[in-house]
Amino acid sequence: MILTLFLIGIAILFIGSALQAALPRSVRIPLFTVAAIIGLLFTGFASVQALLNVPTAITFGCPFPLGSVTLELDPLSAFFALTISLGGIAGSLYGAGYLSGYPERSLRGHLFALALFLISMLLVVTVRAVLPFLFVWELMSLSSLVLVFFDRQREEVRDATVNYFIAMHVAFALILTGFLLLMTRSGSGDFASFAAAMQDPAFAETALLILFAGFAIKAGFIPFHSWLPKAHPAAPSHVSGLMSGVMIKTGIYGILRFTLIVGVPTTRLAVIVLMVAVVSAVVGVLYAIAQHDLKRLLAYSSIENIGIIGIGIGLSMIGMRIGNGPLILLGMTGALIHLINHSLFKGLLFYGAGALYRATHTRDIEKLGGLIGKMPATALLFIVGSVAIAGLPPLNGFISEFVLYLSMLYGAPLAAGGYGALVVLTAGALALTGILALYCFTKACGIVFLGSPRSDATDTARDPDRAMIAGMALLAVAAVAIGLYPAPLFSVAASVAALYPFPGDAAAQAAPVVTTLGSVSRALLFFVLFFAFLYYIRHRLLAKSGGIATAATWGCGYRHGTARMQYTGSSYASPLMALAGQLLGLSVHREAPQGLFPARTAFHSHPHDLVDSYLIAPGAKFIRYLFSLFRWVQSGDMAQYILYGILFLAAALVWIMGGTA
Amino acid sequence: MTARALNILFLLLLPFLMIGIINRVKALAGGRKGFPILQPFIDTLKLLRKGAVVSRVTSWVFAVAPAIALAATVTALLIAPGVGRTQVIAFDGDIVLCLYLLGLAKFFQLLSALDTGSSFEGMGASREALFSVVVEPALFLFAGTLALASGHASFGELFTLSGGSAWPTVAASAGTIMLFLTLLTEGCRIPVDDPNTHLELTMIHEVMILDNSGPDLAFLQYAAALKMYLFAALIAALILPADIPVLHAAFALPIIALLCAVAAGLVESLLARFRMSHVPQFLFLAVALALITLASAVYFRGGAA
Amino acid sequence: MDRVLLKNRAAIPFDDLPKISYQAMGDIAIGCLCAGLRPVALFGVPEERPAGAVRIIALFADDVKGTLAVTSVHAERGATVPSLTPSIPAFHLFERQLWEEFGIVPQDHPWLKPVRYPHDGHTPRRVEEGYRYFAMNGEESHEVAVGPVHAGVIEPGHFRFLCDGERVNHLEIQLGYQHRGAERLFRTGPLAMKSVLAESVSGDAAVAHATAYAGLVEALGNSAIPRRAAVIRAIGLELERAGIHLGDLSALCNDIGYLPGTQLFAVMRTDIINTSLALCGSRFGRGLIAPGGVMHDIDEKKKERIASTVRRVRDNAGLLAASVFDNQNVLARFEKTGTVDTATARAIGLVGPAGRASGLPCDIRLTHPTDAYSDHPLIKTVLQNGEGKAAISGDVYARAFVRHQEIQDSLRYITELLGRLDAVQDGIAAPVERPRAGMVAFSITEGWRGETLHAAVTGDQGETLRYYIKDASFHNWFGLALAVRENGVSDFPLCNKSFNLSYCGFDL
Amino acid sequence: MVFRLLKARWRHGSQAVPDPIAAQVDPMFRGFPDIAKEGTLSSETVALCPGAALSVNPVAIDLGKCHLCGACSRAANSPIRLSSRHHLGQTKRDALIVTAGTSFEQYHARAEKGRAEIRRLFGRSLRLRSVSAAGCSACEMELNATTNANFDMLRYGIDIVASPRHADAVIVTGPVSANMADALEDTWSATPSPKLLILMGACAISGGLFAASPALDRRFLSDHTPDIYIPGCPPHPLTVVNAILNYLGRGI
Repeated sequence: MILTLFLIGIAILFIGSALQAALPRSVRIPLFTVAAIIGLLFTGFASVQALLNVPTAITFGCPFPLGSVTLELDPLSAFFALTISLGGIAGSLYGAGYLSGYPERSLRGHLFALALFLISMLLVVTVRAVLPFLFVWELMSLSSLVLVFFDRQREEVRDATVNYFIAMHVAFALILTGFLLLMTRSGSGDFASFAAAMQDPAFAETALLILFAGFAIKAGFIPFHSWLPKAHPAAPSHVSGLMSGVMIKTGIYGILRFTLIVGVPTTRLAVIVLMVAVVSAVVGVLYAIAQHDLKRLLAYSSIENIGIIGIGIGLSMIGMRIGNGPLILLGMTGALIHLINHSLFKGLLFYGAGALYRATHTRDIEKLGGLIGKMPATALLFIVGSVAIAGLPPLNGFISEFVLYLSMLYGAPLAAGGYGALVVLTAGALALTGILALYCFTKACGIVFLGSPRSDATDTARDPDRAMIAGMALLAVAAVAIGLYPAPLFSVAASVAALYPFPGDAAAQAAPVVTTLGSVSRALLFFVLFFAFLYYIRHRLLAKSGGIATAATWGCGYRHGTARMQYTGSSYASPLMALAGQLLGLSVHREAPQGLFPARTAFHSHPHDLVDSYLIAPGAKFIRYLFSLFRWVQSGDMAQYILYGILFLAAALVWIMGGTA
Repeated sequence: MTARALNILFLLLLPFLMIGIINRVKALAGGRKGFPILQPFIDTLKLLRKGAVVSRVTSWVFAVAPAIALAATVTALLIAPGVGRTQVIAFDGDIVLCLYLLGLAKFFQLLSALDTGSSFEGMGASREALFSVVVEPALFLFAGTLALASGHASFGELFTLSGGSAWPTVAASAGTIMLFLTLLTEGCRIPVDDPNTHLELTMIHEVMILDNSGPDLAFLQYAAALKMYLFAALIAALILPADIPVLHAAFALPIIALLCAVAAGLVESLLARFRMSHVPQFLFLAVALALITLASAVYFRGGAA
Repeated sequence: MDRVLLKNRAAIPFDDLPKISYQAMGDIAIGCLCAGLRPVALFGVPEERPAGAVRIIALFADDVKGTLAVTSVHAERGATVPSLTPSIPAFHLFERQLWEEFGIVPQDHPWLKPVRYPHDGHTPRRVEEGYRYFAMNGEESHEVAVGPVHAGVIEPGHFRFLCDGERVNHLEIQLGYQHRGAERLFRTGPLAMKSVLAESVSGDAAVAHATAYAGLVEALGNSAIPRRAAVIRAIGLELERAGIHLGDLSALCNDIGYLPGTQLFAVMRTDIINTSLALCGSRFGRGLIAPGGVMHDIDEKKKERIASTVRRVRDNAGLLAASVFDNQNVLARFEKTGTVDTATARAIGLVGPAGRASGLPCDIRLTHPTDAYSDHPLIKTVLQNGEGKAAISGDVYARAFVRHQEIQDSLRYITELLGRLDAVQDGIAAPVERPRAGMVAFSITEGWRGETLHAAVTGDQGETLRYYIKDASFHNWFGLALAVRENGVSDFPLCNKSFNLSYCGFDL
Repeated sequence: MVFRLLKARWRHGSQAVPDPIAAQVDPMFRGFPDIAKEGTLSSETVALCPGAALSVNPVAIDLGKCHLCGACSRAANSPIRLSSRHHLGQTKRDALIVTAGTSFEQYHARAEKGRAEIRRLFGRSLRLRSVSAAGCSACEMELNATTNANFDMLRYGIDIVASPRHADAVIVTGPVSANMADALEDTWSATPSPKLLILMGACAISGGLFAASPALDRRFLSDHTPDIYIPGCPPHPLTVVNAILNYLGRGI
């Protein structure tokens, strides 16, 4: 019954996208948005039902290549389907407002691709066999490719799309090899059959490593992340919100699905996952701080949050290895909660960046400033998103990090020797990531929205229209709600985490944490009330005493202050860059003043991505060199091509003749 | 229950008393009279009855930030272990909420500094942000180590050091030095920052509140004093013996807090400030101490099953 | 003859000045530089005969032979002359001052900007109007504007830093906020009655300016002062020098937050300036010096009081300075901060302790001694720093160490002068003749900050046509702007206090 | 190294002037002018005064313009003699005019206290923001000296702060040059109310030597009535401390 609802949702989405192509331009966007929201409501409702009740499966026949396809909504799939639906609803609502800003575009293809994109993601998390999984996975990649290619007139977008295309297909190749390797043992393409294949730990480890590499490219862990900071800024904001908030989670889904299948992972795999996650978290946020482009900053902060989710998964893997209850349950629950939290506040931040781009037509934060006066709603929502992403109470970001810390605090004493230290070091790394995220988003909010305008790009800025604000407000309200009342989300995530091998009764382990979260909510409520009380006192005091006068910011009595006398983004980050500059490949071009009466002095800095410049670029250069060796083959002379044909036939003939003899 | 009431009483009295004592120690070291010890209380009462001047450039962030900073710091203090390590609000993992509430206070103080659009406040904000990047992980590493050793997860029990081996002395000494360094950094004392310097290019915390006036200034100064008292209370929780009766603890906590103030005063009377670029290296000492505690915890625990 | 040689505190007839072209004066200047002379003054005198004409007077000092060389140039207001600054950077501020006061445009001067916005200048303007600041390319760098009203209790001036993060790329200093039109007031009323005004030119160097002013009036009237008055003037000057240097060391320690140094040096300063109070009724030595001699004698009781204080402070200061300059914590902040190397210092013409800390041998008390300094020459000791080297590294450490050195020298010299008091019993004041007509006179004193010059040109009835004051800060402000480059912006207050320059002495 | 520091500190001892209110200044100090009741002033003596503070019938000295340089007291058969009494602060401009025969006690009694609620607010905690509007740095150094080890007005809760936002009073030194007029105006408007205006030194009160100079712009002082006047050139730190303490009702 539940899956029928799920399929109905998908059908509505598909029909809506098909119909909109036929209708006139004016009706197209509203119709698509309504269809999308209703469809996603259906799938969301279905996944909530699946989470609360027993998981159900449905199998139906398909035309030639796929054979029989089984869709199953077990708690893990349902949780991801719920995330996709929520992100999709906000995204399409915001997308409606954003796309209406492009009257000259026909949008037929774009909306159809958007629908396909959502549908393919929903299917990726529900199919249970190799062939349909690969088919739907490829459909997701291709549809997102079309979406990223929206601003095709910009050269930067075309490069990013090609880069994205290649990265997705390297991932596809890795996943394919992983599946083929597993199918050699299991015989059939069904995921359930892989469990048997994975009894031999060594074989399971190599297969999982390959699959993990493929899914990591999609998720954006550090060594594999190079496409993400190029593709997300290039895509239109509603697409980058969806990609960053939802699509990269399918990579996490792949890792979780196969961790579930394999049962207890080997120690080495668990440590690798944890290390990659820690590196992604810390280095990701360091790169984010160094950026001048707002959307690249948000893209790198997505890598950081994926790293935090990875830390949760890594901890639970290690827990499974050493039979440590809290690590398994709370680690996985923290990761899942952070997954849904991140899709909320990252979507919110990207939509905010989109509204900013729409208003100022620039993404360089050094050109912005003082926008809180002209765009109050966007500013408020962006600050709410920043508080959430920095993991600060009373918003949802804190809840997931709190659960992760709980898993470490409970898990460390139970972990033997080296593992205990590893868990504590991970706690330190998570704290470092949290404080760096605070540093990064005070920079983003402070430089973009506060102070006074740094260039005339902000003159025509004003708040976006209602649909975009509604999309963002929906996410902000969700973030505040989860932050203040996390218990329901926690219990849902705990039920999903209970799927994993747990030494004892998972529910018994999760119950005390719900009461702890209750006391967290009470403490935060006290904080909010005490803040309101203090603000009220401040208001009363100022009313009674000298009152509030306005004057210029205290600039030492100098009347000719300019906007240049404000701190800039790179100056705000420079003390940290002095410490971590080499790690970030920060190239600084500085002309020191020459002589007693200098004519010119200048300063420019640009953060390079070390992985790009030392891993991807040399590889690409080598491949290009390799192919250039065979350029002579393409002489362009028809006679030469015919000659190749003849030579081939002759060789084939000789080979067959040899064969028969 | 009385311990909780005492906690709240100390919350109100001790922070400003600590600042008064630091000023008095510095005055005695300089052979002068200096401020009366209760001067911070008097200043705060005066500031609450004064008007305010707000810059035209600022937005609601500037108006809201002081109240948020004080509310967050007070809530964090209610979570922190007080008299005899009892806490007003206690639950498993409360140390995380306490430190992240301080993070929330810092977030809005940084935003409020950037809101005024003055290069002085931007300078103060970027320095303050950098120092907390080094100090915060050290605190969490230390908390994790205590959890590893004690098996508990609530603030009060975490800081109860027990066990036969040399572990409690190592943890107590390394922890005290680290917390004292954090007290000097977060409380904006020399050698990191000089609170009563009159040079806006060298200040850190002072310059961030250059534009706040009246009640806002009172809130922010009280929040800064509270933070300093928090780390003094943590030192007290670390040092005091595990099974100290509440009555003794009721006297021990203020004495230790005031001793911390005297120590901070003496440090300020003898040391000059570090060059701004060298302060991070000084703060890495805190991280190193946390790592030493972790290593000794693993060593002494012998790796329980 | 293209120049006239004369001694310090001497007057010569205005008409004896040779008249040469501006370019010729430039060649002389280059010649002088090679011979070790340095430019000391360059100012315009409005002439009546061809209305609107200006006579530019240039003064050079020969530190080896102890003589001054003066020449003059005839120019029209608003004329354009080839700028000397590209070849001799020390002229850069003089030429800006000439352009501002008389509109004489120096051709391709690299930094032609207003100096002090005088109300009676060529184009009178309020400060901050029309001042184009040197700017930095790149949006990532920012500017820090430390405006007229500073955080501490100090005079107003605007400092514009071009920074990337914490590093200072360039500092531009714009002054003029303290301009009160002091030179104009010297011209109104009898010249001999201006000692209170002379003390108010720069309050922290009251005795130095009063001595230079009194010497100028005596030179114009060609009258001498009793030798006892000369000794008391020298004692007053050295007391001021020691007091201010102790105050600067205290302030330097305060800027790095080193409490012992701050408090202990400050109390020693109070001891010294209370001795000045006992000597002449003012902590800053105001009312001690007037044309013709001094206003307060030193009787036995005052002599004993000064001697005991000087002995105690000299001992305590030596002990504290030894411990401060040995403290690693303090040295880490002082050394390699705000460095001005010897070549740059000579190019821009640093004077006083700042110049000596960069290795320049400029001290008027030794090179152009007058009054007590010529009768009883000062012997300066060259103290070695920790590593046994003379402290001429040109950084904050060198400037602090030079101050410590000069405190010890001044206090020892005061003790010697007190010993000579019994030998000179010829009274403390002599009558002052009216200034002679048509004369030009220069009077240079070594104030605690460096050479302090007062010059005057008298008309044909003895009235003052032009009164020119040049405080040592006029040379050293540009030194501070150079010293701060490549340093952390948080080290600027330390460099600023190590120079401790006068704003009102520059703005007049 | 530490041993030398401790030795220096030991010799330093405690330097605070025990009671700044009752403390006496060195007799050489030129303070309050005692004018003989029936004395007369010749026109040459009047011309001697650099600040044009002397006036005839009745013989009087305007302490707002007087630089206490003592030139008039040294003139031939002058009725004026400068005592070393240093409590010269006043709250009204015309209270500064000392006519012949006025004793120091009468002059000092004229100094009124601040309004009751101002004294209650700032009685034990007053923060000064110094603005040097073309002061020759003598007043600035004396104002700095009020917070040093000797005079130490911190003991009364009075201190000097960096930002006008934190200040309760603006203390002006120097004759307010035209180039500093705007900055003084901005500093005043940047200070939260209730706030006081204090003028320190003859230049600030009346323009002093530079009163006639066209380079000044004293319009700010005509728009705002100062609360405390501290005469002298420069005023002794004890004069400054006691003037403020009298205003706050804590002096003698």
